[in-house]
Parts: sequence; structure tokens; C-alpha cells
Amino acid sequence: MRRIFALQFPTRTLAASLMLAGASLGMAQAQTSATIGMQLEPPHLDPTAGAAAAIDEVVYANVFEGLTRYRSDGSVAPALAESWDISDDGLTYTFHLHAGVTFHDGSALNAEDVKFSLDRARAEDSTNAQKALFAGIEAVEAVDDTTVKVTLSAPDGAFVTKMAWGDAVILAPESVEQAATAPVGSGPFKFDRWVRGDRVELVRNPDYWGDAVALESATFKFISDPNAAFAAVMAGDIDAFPGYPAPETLAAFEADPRFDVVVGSTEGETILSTNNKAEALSDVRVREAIAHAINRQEIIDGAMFGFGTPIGTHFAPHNPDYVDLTGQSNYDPERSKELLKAAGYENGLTLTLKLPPPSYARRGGEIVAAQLRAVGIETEISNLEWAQWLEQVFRGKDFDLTIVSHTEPMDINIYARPGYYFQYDKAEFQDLMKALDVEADPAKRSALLKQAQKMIADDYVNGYLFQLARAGVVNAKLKGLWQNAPTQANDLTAVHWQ
Amino acid sequence: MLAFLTARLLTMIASLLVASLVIFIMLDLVPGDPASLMLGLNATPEALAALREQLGLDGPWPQRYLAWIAGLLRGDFGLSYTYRVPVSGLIIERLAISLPLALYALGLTVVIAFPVGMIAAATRRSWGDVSIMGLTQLGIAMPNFWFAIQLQVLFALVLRWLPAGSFPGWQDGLWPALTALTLPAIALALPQASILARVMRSSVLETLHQDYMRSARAKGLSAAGALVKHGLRNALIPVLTILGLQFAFLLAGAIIIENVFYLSGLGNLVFKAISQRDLIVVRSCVMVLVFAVIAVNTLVDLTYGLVDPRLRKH
Amino acid sequence: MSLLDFQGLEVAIRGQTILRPLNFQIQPGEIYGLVGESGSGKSMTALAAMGLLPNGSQTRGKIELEGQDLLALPERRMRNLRGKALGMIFQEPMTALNPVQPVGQQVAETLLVHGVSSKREAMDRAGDRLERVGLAGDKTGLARFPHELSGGQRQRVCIAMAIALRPKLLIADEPTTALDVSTQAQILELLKELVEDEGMALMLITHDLAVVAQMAQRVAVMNQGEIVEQGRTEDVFCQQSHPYTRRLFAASTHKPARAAKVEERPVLAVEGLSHAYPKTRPHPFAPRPSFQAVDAISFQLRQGESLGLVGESGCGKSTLSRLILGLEPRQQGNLSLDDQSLAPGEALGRRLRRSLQVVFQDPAGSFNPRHRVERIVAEPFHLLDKRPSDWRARVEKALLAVGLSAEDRHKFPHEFSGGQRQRIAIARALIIRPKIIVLDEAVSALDVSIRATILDLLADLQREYGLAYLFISHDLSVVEAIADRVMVMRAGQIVEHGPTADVMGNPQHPYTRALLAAVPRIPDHLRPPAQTEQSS
Amino acid sequence: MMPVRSRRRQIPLALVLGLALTSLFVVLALVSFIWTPYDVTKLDVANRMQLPSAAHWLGTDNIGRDILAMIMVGTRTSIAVALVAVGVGVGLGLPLGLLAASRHGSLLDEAIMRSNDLVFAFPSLVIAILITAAFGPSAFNAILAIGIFNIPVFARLSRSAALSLWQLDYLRFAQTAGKGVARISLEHILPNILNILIVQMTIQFSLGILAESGLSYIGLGVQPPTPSLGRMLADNRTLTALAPHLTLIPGMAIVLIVLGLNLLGDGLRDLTDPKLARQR
Repeated sequence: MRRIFALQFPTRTLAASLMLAGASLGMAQAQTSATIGMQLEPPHLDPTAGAAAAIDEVVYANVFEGLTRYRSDGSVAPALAESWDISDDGLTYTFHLHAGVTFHDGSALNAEDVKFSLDRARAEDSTNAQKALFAGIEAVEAVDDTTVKVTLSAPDGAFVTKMAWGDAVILAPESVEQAATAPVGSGPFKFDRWVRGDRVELVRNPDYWGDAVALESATFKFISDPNAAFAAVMAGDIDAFPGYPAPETLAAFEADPRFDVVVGSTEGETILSTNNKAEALSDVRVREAIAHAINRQEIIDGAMFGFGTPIGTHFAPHNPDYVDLTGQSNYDPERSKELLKAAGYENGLTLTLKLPPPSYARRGGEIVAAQLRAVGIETEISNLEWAQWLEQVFRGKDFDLTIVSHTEPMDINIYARPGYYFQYDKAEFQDLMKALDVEADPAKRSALLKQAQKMIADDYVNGYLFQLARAGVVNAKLKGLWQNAPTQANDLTAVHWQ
Repeated sequence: MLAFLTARLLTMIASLLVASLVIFIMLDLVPGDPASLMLGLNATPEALAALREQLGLDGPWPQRYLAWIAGLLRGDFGLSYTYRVPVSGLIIERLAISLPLALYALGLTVVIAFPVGMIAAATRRSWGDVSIMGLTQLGIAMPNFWFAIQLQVLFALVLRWLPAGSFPGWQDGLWPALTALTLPAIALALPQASILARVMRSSVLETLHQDYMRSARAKGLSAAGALVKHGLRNALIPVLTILGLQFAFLLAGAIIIENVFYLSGLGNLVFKAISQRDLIVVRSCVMVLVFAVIAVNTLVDLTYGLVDPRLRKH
Repeated sequence: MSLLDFQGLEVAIRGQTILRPLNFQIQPGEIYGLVGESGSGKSMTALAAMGLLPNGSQTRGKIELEGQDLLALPERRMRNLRGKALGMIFQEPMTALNPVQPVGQQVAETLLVHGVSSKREAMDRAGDRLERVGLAGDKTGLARFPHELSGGQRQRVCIAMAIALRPKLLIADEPTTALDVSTQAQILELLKELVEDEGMALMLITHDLAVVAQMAQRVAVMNQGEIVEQGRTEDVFCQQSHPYTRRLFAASTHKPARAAKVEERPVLAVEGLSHAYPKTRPHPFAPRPSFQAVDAISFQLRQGESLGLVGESGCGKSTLSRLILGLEPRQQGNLSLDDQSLAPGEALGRRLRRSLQVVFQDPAGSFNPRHRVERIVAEPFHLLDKRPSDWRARVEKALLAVGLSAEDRHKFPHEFSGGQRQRIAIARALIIRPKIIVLDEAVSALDVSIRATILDLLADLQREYGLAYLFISHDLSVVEAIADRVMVMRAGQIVEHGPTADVMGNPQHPYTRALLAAVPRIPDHLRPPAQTEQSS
Repeated sequence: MMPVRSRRRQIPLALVLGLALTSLFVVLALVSFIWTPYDVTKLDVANRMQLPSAAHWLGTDNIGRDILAMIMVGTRTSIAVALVAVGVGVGLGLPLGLLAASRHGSLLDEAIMRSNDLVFAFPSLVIAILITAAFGPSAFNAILAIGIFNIPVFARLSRSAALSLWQLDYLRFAQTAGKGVARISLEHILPNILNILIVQMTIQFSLGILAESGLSYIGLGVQPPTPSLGRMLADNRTLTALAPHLTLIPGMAIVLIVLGLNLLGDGLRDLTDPKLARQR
């Protein structure tokens, strides 16, 4: 046994040598470029034709811009649209564009391009992954070069927010074909080259219409293996890894003055999704039993090494309208057992637990399984790739339980879709969402949202685990990256070396 | 010799055809729809149908197979579903890493295995031999990815002698590229070298017992002289076979090592393409790998002719 | 002074004594015969002289080459003598040459190793030497690879390698044992010539008394690591003062007493049997050429009769035996067995197989090493509908009939000597009382003394059971000893066929005549008077 | 004078070492059926990543499971997967090889051998990934993926071994005794190639354990909560630099099992084939 204690030494020597090496590394760094690590490589770079978060993480706000944009605190700000007017009936939005904006290829960005982009997104043959964002648009009209009028079929309080999504960025008709491989946008960075499987390189756009950016160039490097990510950051190959995939190693970076560990929130509600139409799970008592069997803190500690905020409903805790309902589904295994007994499962229950690849799901799944076992629910775990998960769980609805993080902002409305994979079908909730859609008054909206949060928590639709934290490791001298992730983006506009 | 060559070539083509059919059918059976993967959770059915048609995912399989083969013959591997760029370009880009890595590892394998195997054979049953053989057993027993991680921690993170991973490309010169490939090459080569050294040793020992070695001694050659002049070339024949297999393995088997050292090689491409159901890429990559194996085997067969005149006639 | 002087040489390998004190001398320019059966230590004697004993050998005594003790020489100096003063050729020419090197280079290497000439010169001299041994010494001759040469040609290359530097002594260890008789005669002739022309001495190691009789001036007879008798060839051959020498002589000229009654009825008849093997295509689209291994052969074998089939390697005799045994489907020609005629392609049924059994050459490969003798001998019972209930008793009886004990049935084959194993094989062939036994080189691998006892056994069994033998062999003298009639086979055809005495005494076909002429015989003047009487 | 060596037949050192190591792990695996120091599914997040101590002899992993317990059960899993995969290889490869040898030179022989070559030409890891992609990762599919590539190994080996036996006289004799090809294959060939089969089985067995660990490492092997040595490496791989014992211990376990099996194979070969033993 003595021998194994000796294994500890490399850790200490490692930390020491890393500190020494830190100084020299900083000196050698070219101070006008930055390398950003990402776990997933985008399949292509057209944010209007794919759902992959990685697309936006590269191009959002850097290469492409929309009419409006998210800021790091989650609020929506003007982007290409300087300002906008909303008609009294809430049906007509008139956007006023910045004058003199050009695309990277030198052509001017005008109202026609906006009309083209929005029409393309909502067209019959559109391959936009978030087509629903544009469903409410009835007509788009280019009034003059810098004015666009959008007419909605019904009032939509969130329309300006929807236009801030990456899926709503503005492209030129002449370059739309190449957007997937060599995107031409209007943002502060131009696409330079893409070494597939390895990295995407961007360079500063000297003709940018807005404030000039500090970085001359930026590289997004794709490293999927968490261990490789650790090695790359430690070795200094990567200046910042905002969505760092190995939370268990963050302690090492915290102890190292070369690095800052940045923990922010995301829009990712991580839930134990429950198939509400599955035999046993259609019984609310069983779902409640599961909720009480779960020890959220243990999952956050075990799977995320402490990074994450417990949630009791499908809503982001940093949102002003959030209601903390965690107490309603507190950890109470005895209550679980009683509920199960009441539901007729005192002799046990076996459920499938299908887990997609991210570590929150894989690790969390093992812990959830252990916790459920403690109250008498056996789980059969199967680890799935995303493709299989989509096929079996999301489309096929062939599952009892799964763990997934819903990263779209403000997506509580998915509970209003009876055909959605967890199959929650409640007319009252659907009415609630309809009311929300047409409500523009902020106070009333807030009340409706709180009511919705409570309703799904009362029904124990899913097991609500935690809000996914966005833990990133950043070179201590690199400043200006977003702390939170209101949308999936690595906005480099404010990034600079100290 | 010409007859032998054409026969080998015909067998090779036939094998490739059968292999292509097997690959195609196998991949057709893999469930998972690339279109829905690309459009994500909120995609509408119409959008999916539109994309499916764009990607050419519809149609009966024999028709799609023939289209694929026809494309291959023209050097057109099709467009990647996800990347939307020609597959051939992707493969060539990746081979620029995988091929040098495989060759580097193969070179290391030979450089380590040949002398080690010969020394062990020459000093058989001595303590040197026993410890060399013990070490090779250890080399074979190590999972190479585990070994790779240990190498990475030690040489890249603690000692900082070599980069932890990534490949800078060849444009910055030979040196950075080589240093970047050194750790992965070692991780790949050591188990292979262990295997080859053992083969080398037993192959050399085998020749030591041949009659012609006694003839050589009777001519006045020393034991070592006989080994070098008559034993080696004969011992090389089984070694060549193994070497051919190893090259094929190194080209395709580096997937996990590429992961550890975040290299974007061919293995990495296949791995990602499978998880993204970019089956057109998977299909072509597997085909390229199978082609490589069959080509290398054919090459090894032809090399036998050079080493062994007995095979030249047929 | 003698050229090579063995003074009390003793050799032990890993503690086991191989050679007891040996004392003999070889004079310059003479041919010295070392004769003995396998395991007598004659090869070890040669290897000791070359300094090439296996690892772990211990030696005592002296081997002096012109007064210099070879055993005391360091390896470096010994190496200088090998190839230069001492040349050696081995039994297996097929494997004695490096398969991946042209023969010219291999001959030239002898010169290069000793640094006596430049590379160019060495090749020239290699050409000369190859010509001297009867091979083409031009460019193409030098560039040929061993696999392109026949066995006899390869042995010539080995000789050229050994004599390239005109050694004082050439050691030839069974140089012709692996060769056909006609080739053997040529190689022996070559060796004789070389000794005369080059003035070197030859130490000829062989198991064949006739070869020694033809070649050697002086001879030593070895048995179990000892020289039991030595002297001038005439003296040793005529006087045979040691009992072992006498036994060896008797065995090598042994003719079993045969008194089987030959019936007229043929038990086996072959009519126009032909067989061709496909060869590899010269190119992928060419028609497949074939090789006619057996070409329209017809003969009959009568009950109680021994029919000999002789031929050199590659003449098709093993294919013929396979066809008769039904191991290969017959392409052409009828086979009738026990009055039942089978058309081409028609397989032997179990019933017919009962009358036909076989004994093969290799005593080691003839048995499943994991089965006990009992199970091995009982295997042919498979041909009966049911294994007889008294099968153990029958196995015992068969073992007793071949001169083994009943207890031997519990042993494994590796616990027996080569001769005993051949007895087991015969017992196995006998067990279901066949009418015919095919003896496919059945005694070729045996030492002469054992061979003689097996031949006696075969004769006894024939008399007792009225067996018919088809005796296939490359060795004319063996066939002569046992066969009533003999067939001479060459290139798939029977070239001569008749009663043994006629064929041997008055051969008609030129091939038979050449074959007979090539067989080494002990000349009459070297036979002791008593032996001449005994053999007649 | 050269030293005299004793003629006593030595039991190879490799055999002794290999047998010791292999039986150690087999015993560990067997004991795990009736006893493990802790329940392998019991989490103790508060006490995770502990170094070896009296309470946890080999420490705890990243979610607080006892490493010794996981090694014991993981060994069992790894052995089971590799064993069945070898079984698949022998079960299909051996009959194919024997069949091909008995019909040497026939079209069937050619077809069997060509398909073997074809399987060999496929990159095994890629196919394994494809299989799990198609049917989902599971122990069964891992076995399938590893087993498929064992088939040609055993087919080839048994064919060439059987072919050399078919040259022997006792097989010819068995034919003259009227025995059919199938019966001869079973009665005469199988027992005599068993020793080389067993040697190859130990080799493939150890390769199977390595392959399972590789598949599990990329998440395609045995699924949680069943522990496997490869998944232990995968689960803890990011902690290699911070808590080395988490990957060192399962890594060493794999090394030792595979080493044990390889030594066992070597030793067995030396023991059963004295000719080779002399050379080695």
C-alpha cells in the first residue's frame, strides 16, 4: 500500500512545474491573437441551416450578425438594427438598419438582404433548424435601403428576442451558398480558413462598421476528448476553453496563477426527462417518488464537481422570473418509498435510462441510477450517441428516463407540445402558453411564467436536476470573454490581452 | 513475374469490389438519420425532407451503390453530409497527418525491433535476452492509449519536453511537425515494436537451425558472420508479413491515440463521422483503409519476390 | 605424419557420452570410410573435426591436423582452417544452401571469407570450381538460385563450395543418401575424381557398406560411439573379425527365406490407370497445363505374390500407390479388387477396403501420437460393420504375430524404436486380415540390421496368411530381396516388367540397365568366402 | 570446455509467472461473485478520489466507489467479454479452418480463405465502432465486434495446422480405414492441433481484454453500472495528472492480466512444443 502513496508526488511536482512554466509562456504569446478551445466541431458554419451549438459558438457575433443580439447578461441589444418601432397593435415591426454596413466581400448590407434572410428562413423548403422562430412572420418588406418592415400574424412579445438568435442572422443572397464552408458575414471577424477536424481561423475585419476589436486574429480549436482538453489547456496550446468539459480538473487550474476559472450560468436546464406516457410513469405519484429520490447536490458534486445550481422547475435561476421550487421536490427517500408503495410498486420497478454522450448525462446517470436504486427503482442504463438518442428517445419516444440539458433560452413552451418527446399533455398549460404568446405587458408575462413554472413542478413532469454551469478556463491575461451563456456563443468583440 | 503481377492485381481488384459491397451494405444497415442530426431538436418534418433530398439519401440501394462506385472510379467521393465539402479533400487533409504518423511509428518500430530482436536472438537464454523479452511482454500488455496518457502527462505536462498534442501542419517546417508527432508515434510504436522484436527474434532463431547456416560455418564464417550474411535475409520473410499488417494497423488503429493527442487524423475523421452519421465520409474512409491494407498486403507479397527468389517464378 | 589424427577423442553432450575414445588416422590423399548405423556417432566425429559440435558439448583427447591439435585451437584460428584446410559437405543438399542467394556467390564466399581474392576474382574462381564439379560456370550458372537446381546439382554446388580452396581434407557426411541411385553414382564418381586430381583426402561417412567398398582404401566400422574394427578395406571386408561387422555385413546382403504359395488368381488388377495433376497457369488467362504423373499403367497382383515397384523420385510411384489405395479419385482406368471391378471415379467401398491395407515409410508420422497402440492397431476395425467383441484379443494376437508383446498395447508410439514402430504398422495392417498389403517404402527409413528383421517378418507373414504384397521402393536391392516379380517405373510409365531374376539378371530396357549399373555393390573379391556361400 | 547443462526438462519460468498472475486475477474475479469489499454501485461522493487507506485498500474513484471492488468486478467483466469473444472465434473459425483444410485446393477452401483475408483487410477498430453505432454500445456488441475478428485468426491457424497434419501417414491410413473427413478431423486432427489452439486462445484472450478496454475507453464497451477495467480508465482519464492512482491502478490491472495471459501462452507453447522451447 505504501507504494501507492508515492503516486501522489507527480501531482505536486506537476503543479509546481506548471507555475514556473507559466511566466515564460505568457511572454512568448503573440498578444494579438487568441486560441479558443471548443469541445465540438461545427459540422458547417451556416447558423441558419443547422442546430449545432458549435456553429454559433464560432460565428455568432464574430462573423455573422442579426438585427438584434444577445449580451452576456442575457439582455437583447440592437445589432444591425440601430433601432426599431413597434406598431400599437404589436403586429408591425419597423427596423432601422445602420448605414454603411458591408459584408466581408465588400458588398453593402441593406434591407433587401434582411428581407432575403428572413424570407429564406421561413420559406417552405427552408432548412432552418429553428423555423418556429419565423413562423409568426406574415410579410417582410424592404421599405428603403436601411428600413425593413416586418408584419406578424399575431402579436409576439418575444419577437425582438427571437431576432437575436443565431438562426436569424443576416446573409447576402450571393454568398448564401458558401455560408456552410466559407461564411461571408458582416461581423468584426472574417472567416480565414478551416482545417477540418482541427480548427477554424478568423482574422479581423478592417472595414467593420462598429467598434474595432482588439484581436487581430482568433482560432477556434476543436478538442473533443476531455483529457486532451485538459492537456491542451495545461500545456498552453489553448488560451481559453469556455465550455471546458472536465470540471473535475478545474481545481488544478484554480490553484494555478496562469489561469482564471470562470464559472457562469447557461440556459441549460439539465433534467431527468421522463416519458409521461410510459406505463408506470404516467402515474404522477411515481414521478414524484423519483423527484424525491434524487439528491441534487450529490449529482452536482459527483458529476459536475460542484459546478451547477439546483433547479426545481424548467427555468433558468438567473432569470428574474425564476421561482425556486427545489423544496417541493426535496431529497426524501422515505417519502419516495411511500409514494411508490401507494402507486403499487413496493416490490420494485425497473425503468430504462438512456444517456446521451455529455459527461453531465453519463456521470449524472450513474449517480441517478444509484439514487433510484436506493428507493427500489432499478434502471437499465444504455449509453447512446447523439444520433441514437435522437432516433430512439427524441423521435422514437422509446425510453423511460433520460438526462439531457435543454440549452435553448426561455424554452418552457416545449411543455405545451403534446408530441414533444417527454409527452406532457395538459390543456391548461397549453392555454397558458397561448396567453403568454399574445401578452406584451411585462408584469403579466412574469406572472404567467411563474404560473407555468409551478404547474410543471406540481405535475413532476420531469426530474429537475440543475442549471448547467458554464465553467471555463481562461488564460489569466486574456479578458473580455462572456461569463454567462445566454445563447451559445463565443463573442470575441471585447476580448483583449492584458 | 508479369503473370504473377497481373494475377495479384486481379485478386486485389476483386477483393476491393467485394469489400466495397460489404461496406456499402453494412453502412446502409446503420440506423440514424444524418438529416435529423443536423437540424436538431426543433426541426420540422418538411425541413428534414428537404435536406434528405438535398443529400441524396433517397432511392433504392443498388442504384446508390453504383453511383458511389462510379464516383469512386472518377475520384469523386461525394460531398460530406455535415461538412458539405468533397470527401476526397477531407481524406487527403487527414492523410497529411495520419500517413506521416503511421510511417513515423513504423520507422520507430523497425528501428527498435530489428536490433532488439537480433540481440535477443544472438544472446538467447542469457539474462539480457530474458529481460529484453520480459520488457517486450510488458510492451504488448500495455493498452496503448493508457500508455499514451502517461507519456503525455510525463513528457508534455511535467517535463515539458514535447508538445501535449495538436499538429501544427507542415508549413512551419519539419521540426515542429516531427516533435508534435513524436509522443503519439512512440505510444503507437512501442507495443508494435514489442511484437515485431519477438517475431524477429524467433525468426532469426529459426534460421539459426537451418542446414545452410552449418554450411556457412563449414566455409569458415563465424557464427555472427553466418547470421548476418545468411540468416538475416531469410529471417526477414515472416518479419515482412508482420510489418505489412502493422502498417495497416497503424493507419487505421490510431483512433484512440489521435483522441488523446487531439490530432485530426483519419481515425478521428471516421470516428466523428460515425457519431454524426456522416455515412458518406465513413464509407469512403473505410474504403480507403481497406484499400490501404489490401495494397500493402499486395506490396508485401511482391516484396517477398525480392527477398525470396523461390517466389519469383510464379 | 598422418593428415588427421584422432587420439582418444571423447565427446559428451549435456553429460551423455556420445563418443568413446576414438583412435584413427587419415593419410594425405586417401579415401577413408567411416561406416555405421544411425546413432553410431559418425556424424559427431566429423563435426568434432570441424569444431562445429553443438553447444554444451564436452571433448577430451586430441584431433591433430598435421600435428596441430584442433580441439585446443581458439575459435578464430579454427575458423581459418574451416573451408581452407578442411571442407565439409552434408547429407541434405536441399537445405544446405541458402535459398535466397545465387549459388555463384555462395561458392565465392568461401574464397572471400578467407580473404584470398578480390570479389571479381572470387566469382571467376567460383565459375571454375562449378565447372570442375560439372555445372555451368558461366554468368547464368553463377546467378542461378538453389531452387532452380536438382538435388544432385545442389550437392555439386556444395562440393564446389567445400573444395573452392582445395582443402587438404574433405569430409563428406552421407553425401548421397538423399539422392537417387543414378545421381548417387555420379556424385561418388565426382568425389573419386576430385581426390585423385586435387590430391586431397576424403573422409567418407556412410551407412552403406557397398558405397564404402567401392570408394574407400581404408575403413572404420563404428557402433555406439566406438570404432569396433578398422583397417584396409579388403582386410575389414574379407576378415570381419568383429562380430558387429559380421552382423552388419549379413544384414546388408540379407535375403529373407520365402516360401509363399503363389496362386494364379489375381487379387488386384489395374487396367490403363492414368492420372494428371494440374499445374499453375503461366498467366491468369492461359489454359491450365497439367502433369501426367501416371500414364496408362496395367498390372496384376496374384494372391501370395510379392510384386516390386521400383523407380526414382518423381517417377509417379507414390501417385500410383495413392490411386490404388483410393486416396485420390481415379481419373482414368479400371481397378479391380477381389474380382470386383471399379470404373473410374468409383470409390472403394468399406467392404473392398477390407482386403487392402497399407504400411507407410515414416515410422514417426504413421501414428496419431495421442493414441495408444491398442487404439492405433484397432483402427481398421472401422471397416467392419461393428467392432468385434474380441477386438482386444485380436489386437494382442496381431502384436504377438509381429513380434511385440501383448503388454505393448497400452503404450504410446513414441515409446518404441523405429523398427518396433514399423512392426506396429504391420500389425495394424494385418488386423482385419486383408488380402493385399501395399508396402510404400516400408523399410526405406530403417537401418540395415532392422530392415533385415522386418523383411524376414514380412516373408513369414506372407507365408502364414497368404498375403499379396505390392512392394514400392526406390531401392533396387531391397526389391530384389523380396519380390517375385518387379516393375520398373519411369516418368509415369512401366518401362520393364518381369520376374525379378530376369529383370535383374538380364535387363532389357536401357533405363533398367542404367539403374542397375548405378546401384553400388560390394564386389565379390571383398566378400568373405563364408558370406558368398550364405547368400546363395 | 563448455559447461555441461543438466538434461532435466525445465518447467518454463514464463509458465509459472503466467499461471500465477492469471490465477490471481481469476480468483479475484471469482471471489467478486460472493464478496467485494464494498458494493460496486454504492456511491460516496463525499469520500471520492481517496488514496489507498485501511478503509479502501486501493482508494476510491471520482464518484466515491471503492476501487478494489471495481477492479474485482471489472476483471470479471473483462474476462467474461474476452472469453466469449474468443469462444466466438474458436467456435466459428475452427470448423471453417478444418473444413478448408480437408478440402484443400477446392473452391470452398479458396472461398473460406479469401473471406478470411477480406475480414483481415477491414480496420477492426472502425468496424467495432460501426457495430456499436448500429446496434448500440453493450457488452454483447463489444463481444461481437471483438469476436468477428477472432474468426479468421482461428480459421487460418487451424487450417494451416490441419494441412500439415493431412500430409502425415496416419491420416492417410485413417482414410484407408474408411473413415470420413469429418471423423478424421475430429478424431485425429483436433486433438493434435489443440495445443497450438490453446496457445493462440490465450493470446487472443489477452488481445480481447485489450480490445475491450479500448472500446470501453471510447465509451462503446460494457455499459454502466457494470464496471469494466477499460471504463474505469475512461471515467477517470482526465484525472491522470491530478490523482494518478485512479488510472494507474486499473491500468496496471490490465497490464498484469494481459502479461499473465501472454506469459501463460508462451509457457504453454514451450511446454507443448519442445522444438520451439529449444529455440526460445
